[in-house]
Amino acid sequence: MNNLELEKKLDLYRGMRTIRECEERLVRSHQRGLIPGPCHTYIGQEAVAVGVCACLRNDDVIFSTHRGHGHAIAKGLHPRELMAEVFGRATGCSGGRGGSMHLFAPEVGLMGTSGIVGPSILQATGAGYSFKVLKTDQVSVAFFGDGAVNNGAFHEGLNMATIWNLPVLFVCENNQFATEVPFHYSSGNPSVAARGAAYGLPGVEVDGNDVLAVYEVAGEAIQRARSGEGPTLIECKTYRTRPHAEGMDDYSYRTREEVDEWKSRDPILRLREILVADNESMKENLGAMDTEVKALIDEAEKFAEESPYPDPLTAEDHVFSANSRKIDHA
Amino acid sequence: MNNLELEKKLDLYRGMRTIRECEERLVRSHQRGLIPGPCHTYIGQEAVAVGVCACLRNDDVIFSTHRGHGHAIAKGLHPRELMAEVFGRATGCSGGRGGSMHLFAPEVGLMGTSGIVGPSILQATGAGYSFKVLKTDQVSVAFFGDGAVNNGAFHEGLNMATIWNLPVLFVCENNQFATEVPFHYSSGNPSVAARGAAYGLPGVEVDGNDVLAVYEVAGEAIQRARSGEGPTLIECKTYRTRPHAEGMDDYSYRTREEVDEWKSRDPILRLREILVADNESMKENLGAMDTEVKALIDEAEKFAEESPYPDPLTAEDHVFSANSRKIDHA
Amino acid sequence: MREITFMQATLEALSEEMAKNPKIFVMGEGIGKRGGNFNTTKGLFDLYGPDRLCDTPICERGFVGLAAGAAMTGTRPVIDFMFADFILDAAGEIINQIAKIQYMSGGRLKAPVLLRGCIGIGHSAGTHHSGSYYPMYAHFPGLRVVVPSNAYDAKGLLKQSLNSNDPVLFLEHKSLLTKKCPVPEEEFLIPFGKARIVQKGADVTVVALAMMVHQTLEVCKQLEGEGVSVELIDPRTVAPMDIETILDSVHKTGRLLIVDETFAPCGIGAEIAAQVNDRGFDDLDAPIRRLNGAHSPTPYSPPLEAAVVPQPDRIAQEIRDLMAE
Amino acid sequence: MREITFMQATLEALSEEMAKNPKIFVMGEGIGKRGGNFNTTKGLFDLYGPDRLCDTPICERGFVGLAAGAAMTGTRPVIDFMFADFILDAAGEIINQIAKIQYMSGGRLKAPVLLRGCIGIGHSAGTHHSGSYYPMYAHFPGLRVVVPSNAYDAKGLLKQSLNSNDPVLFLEHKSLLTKKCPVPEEEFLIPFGKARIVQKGADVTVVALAMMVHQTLEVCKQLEGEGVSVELIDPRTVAPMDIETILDSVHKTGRLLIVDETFAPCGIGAEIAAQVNDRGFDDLDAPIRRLNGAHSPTPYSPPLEAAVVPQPDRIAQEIRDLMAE
Ligand SMILES: Cc1ncc(C[n+]2csc(CCOP(=O)(O)OP(=O)(O)O)c2C)c(N)n1
Ligand SMILES: Cc1ncc(C[n+]2csc(CCOP(=O)(O)OP(=O)(O)O)c2C)c(N)n1
Ligand SMILES: [Mg+2]
Ligand SMILES: [Mg+2]
Repeated sequence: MNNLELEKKLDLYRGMRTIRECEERLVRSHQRGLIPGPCHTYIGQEAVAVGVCACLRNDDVIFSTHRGHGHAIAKGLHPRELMAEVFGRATGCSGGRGGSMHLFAPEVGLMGTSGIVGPSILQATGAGYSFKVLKTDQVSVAFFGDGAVNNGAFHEGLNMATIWNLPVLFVCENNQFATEVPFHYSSGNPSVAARGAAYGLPGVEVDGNDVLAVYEVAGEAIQRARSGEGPTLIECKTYRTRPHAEGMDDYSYRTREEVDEWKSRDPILRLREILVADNESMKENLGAMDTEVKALIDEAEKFAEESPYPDPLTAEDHVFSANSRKIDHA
Repeated sequence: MNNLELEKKLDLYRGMRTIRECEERLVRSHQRGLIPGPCHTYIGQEAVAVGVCACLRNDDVIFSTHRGHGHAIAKGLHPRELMAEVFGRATGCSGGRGGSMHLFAPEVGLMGTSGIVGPSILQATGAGYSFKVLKTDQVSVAFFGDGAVNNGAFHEGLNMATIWNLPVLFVCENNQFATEVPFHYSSGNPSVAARGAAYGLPGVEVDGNDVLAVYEVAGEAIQRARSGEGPTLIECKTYRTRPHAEGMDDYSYRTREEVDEWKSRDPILRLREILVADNESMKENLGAMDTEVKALIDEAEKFAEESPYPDPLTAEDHVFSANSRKIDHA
Repeated sequence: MREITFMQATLEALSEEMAKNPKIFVMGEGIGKRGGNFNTTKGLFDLYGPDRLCDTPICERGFVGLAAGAAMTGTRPVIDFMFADFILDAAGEIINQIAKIQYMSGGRLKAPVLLRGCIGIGHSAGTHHSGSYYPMYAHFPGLRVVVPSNAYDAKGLLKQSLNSNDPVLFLEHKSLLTKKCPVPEEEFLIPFGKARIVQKGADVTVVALAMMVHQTLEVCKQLEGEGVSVELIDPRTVAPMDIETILDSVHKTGRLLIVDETFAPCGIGAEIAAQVNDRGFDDLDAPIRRLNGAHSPTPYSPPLEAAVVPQPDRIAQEIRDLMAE
Repeated sequence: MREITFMQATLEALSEEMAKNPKIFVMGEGIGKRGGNFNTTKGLFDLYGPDRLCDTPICERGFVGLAAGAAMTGTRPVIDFMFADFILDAAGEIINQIAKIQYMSGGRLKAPVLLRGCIGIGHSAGTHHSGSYYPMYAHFPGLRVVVPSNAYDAKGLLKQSLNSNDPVLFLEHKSLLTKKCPVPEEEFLIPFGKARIVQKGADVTVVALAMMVHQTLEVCKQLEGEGVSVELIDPRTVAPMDIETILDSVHKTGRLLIVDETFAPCGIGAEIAAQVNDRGFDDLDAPIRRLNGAHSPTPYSPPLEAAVVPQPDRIAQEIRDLMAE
């Protein structure tokens, strides 16, 4: 992967920095009481979304979870639209109807995040089925946590994708916990990747804090999917370094030391080190990029904060199509 | 297994013969229009129910499916109560409320059959959990078809039983078809037993038409379960030699030759041959037993046919407890 | 006009729409080569191939969840679930995903999923193959719920469903599938939310659904003989519900009975009664009555089964009682 | 009398019953050491150990299905599902198994499963964490459905639930959990199907549930000042529904409004309206009115969220309008 061209690596760096910067701002906003609903950050896991989405075309699609800010931005959602949505503003990507757990931007292939654990797997499988029926070469990705692995949706989705040979990537971000319940407790089998065998599809484990490794593994799987060779299960071993959701306890089920240990494997720092090790002068470039990203997020935050709330009179719009009339005497 | 004492083998023979005789009668009754509802026979698969249940105590429990006559009788339900239920009579094991797919006889450990595919797996897991909480050494068995294997219930049930080390046997009767859809089409993985590995529980494959083999494998697994060593998945390779349900087409998805081939592996004939090979004079004993069984089923059928229908005024009884009053101003 | 069965009518509708729209595909158990447990896709496999008539494993939640993702990405899935009881396993995907995608996304996405299959009590199918569920689905926002009572309506409404941008539950009473009625060969659609006045009458309004339309019709003549003129209304879709047609009728008759095979509590009859009481209060000359199936699981044995479904004589008696109020 | 919160009340009830009955166990996500997302099992893990406070994987269908089998074999499972939205994935196990086992088996088996968790709109939880679902569960036979509005009722009804032989859905409105009220230290149970008259009044009957009891109470004083005397009734359980208490009240007032946060179509208000129209027709001086949350998924943004829930001023206005009828 080290022969990846520098520009691509810098893109990966920028992608991760953008997510991180955006979420650190959301954390502070949450602490200041500016975010009305729950907020699950992706801090520590950025390498997964960025590594995978860097291999996707704009018309490829992703489906994600309650912890979906990173996937949304990595797929191309402007941070402005994310932040406005999390702030509950009309300019948010879901018009303020969704919130942090319900992000939609079909024009960049973000087909949605879900507050319920499981559906992303099935919906991504469904998109894969669409591409088969429509005979396109698009690819679909399901992001989900280790918590979804022992849910029936995992079983049913992976099996269907395999028997119909669908162009789908199943990306499990094994951050070791579902809220506070450890994966090793919930799962009779400690390996997610190994479960691919149960369905007859390839399962690959990768260091989810190494964006270059994720990029490589995802790239191959997407290539396979696009060329009609079927689905792949990828287990990204990673860790969230913030609490499950903002405002929640964090050291009742894991130690500060463990968290600190993982912070030292931060995916952004790691790529930074690689880049700088290759070329000491890179430090400056990266610094400049950090500044750019900061400016982008400054602007996005300002946009979000200054955006209007949706009009209460529109609360019932979009339940049905056809100008949201509830009854169409068509 | 050949050192299994003769008496036990004769019991197995009698058990299989009883189910077969009973169901052949039900087939004829169905053809004569005497059975009001659907009727899925177990013909060809008797070795599984009989082999497994012969290893169980009366206070062990089983949970079964739409194809549950065999399990019910093997666990100790009197054929009278089965036939009366299938005939819709008040004397049936479920008082005529259930029918062929809803058989209950808790006093012999038949905790129910289900018209919906999947629940037997979860409910057996639940019984295993009860036994853990109650600290008894009872064992619970889930019977299910290959059709349930790709259902989320399989995934969730097997995983829970494994992580909590529950005394449960998961007995998959792989008769190769779910209605008319072949297992090799529905499943990314051709082996059910191999899927045990996905959950970290032992998976064993056995010839489901060989009652002695089933008895051996089930006996070991039940021993393991009873002594606290946890669940086992057993895949019994078998075949139903009648249509999915009485009255349905049968040769649109499989050939007459294939069915005939399997008929030649009939589990009852096979045991008979073994017994007779050991001792030629056994023929007479078996003949006598066949006659006994026939008399038993004659009597059962007569009982069923002569039993009264339930009183329509009781149609709403047993929705709730407390004398089925709908509202208990307790 | 030619007469065809309910089953033939829906098969025609589906085949016509599939011929026109290559984005339609059907999924379900045994709906491929076999042509469906209820012949709902008979012959289509040969016409449209395995990708568009896709047999599934038994994983209702899975393939309904799949349909959501497929619909969001440009196809139009038809889920043929055989018995409505089975898709309770997919209730989360229907209620929290399919029904909400349009709203959650601020209108950016649509989920034109058609969920179709059988409902209803009959033939000792037992309690896991007899449920109806339309009140439950009508309760939640975002779903169209269609409950046709005859071949003509079934064809027109299935075609409407396959052209709607909203998710639709299309529920077919088992006992109606082989019933025939005249259905034109020409193309026609029936809009959602438009009731059918099955029979005009002056004395009492009866609203009935699916099989109960026929059971009620059976006693109308007899009642006519007794001097009671029944106006019989079939809402055809329960979400949306065409309350205007019912109100107009009650305005005329002053009396209303709702006959529905499935459970009363929080059911369709309750909703109609509540709306008519609210908006037609001054028109009412008597209490609104509901006649529902028993509030119990469906028993297997024929005499018990008959006891939990409204029978024609019960319907007639309810109407007489209501006339006496 | 001491005052404790709703949460404390249910925790007490559960702990008292667990101490008495070793067959009770609790399952759910994070209900072990963590003590539950809503502190519903706080401290119980240390008292009763891991087998009786069992953390689960995220497999709602699985552990609800497990509960059915456990209940049939002698234990009494409590499923703590956190948000009611999540157990839609288990709807099949609830409606087709747990609710029917007693009936299907001709009374030979019981399924005393307690399914408990949170409902309700508030705090921008978003559309996957705001549902209420009690009308759906009340529709099906075989289930008790409890929707308490305060700590006292919650304790008495939870204890009743843990002593019932029938399956119970016990639904706790998120916004009520930290509300306090007087709760005696002594043991008490509250039977199912017994409404509470929250406030006596003469002019109009208002039936309200859960959070809406408090929203309505808020405007009662104000209306008193305007000369309108409200009788406020909290049914506490929606299955069974105590229609007698409501009928008695309407007999007195002649006017009825049902205020319910969740969806109107085929909802609790519809059922009450239908029954009161039927049995209390002659008592009615005005149409029965319903005030429900909007029939739309729950939006996230605070002003939208507020717009889909009945607010006190809307309630007051509905009552005034009804008085003017
Ligand atoms: C079906 C369902 N059950 C429970 C929850 C509550 N819940 C939200 S996030 C979460 C943990 C998810 O863990 P995991 O999938 O590993 O994702 P992570 O939070 O670690 O990213 C739980 C239990 C839910 N949202 N959906
Ligand atoms: C959840 C559910 N989906 C579909 C059905 C309809 N159905 C009844 S039996 C059956 C096939 C079952 O196949 P399998 O599990 O292999 O059992 P077998 O009939 O072969 O014994 C199907 C699809 C059902 N009963 N339940
Ligand atoms: Mg996790
Ligand atoms: Mg099979």
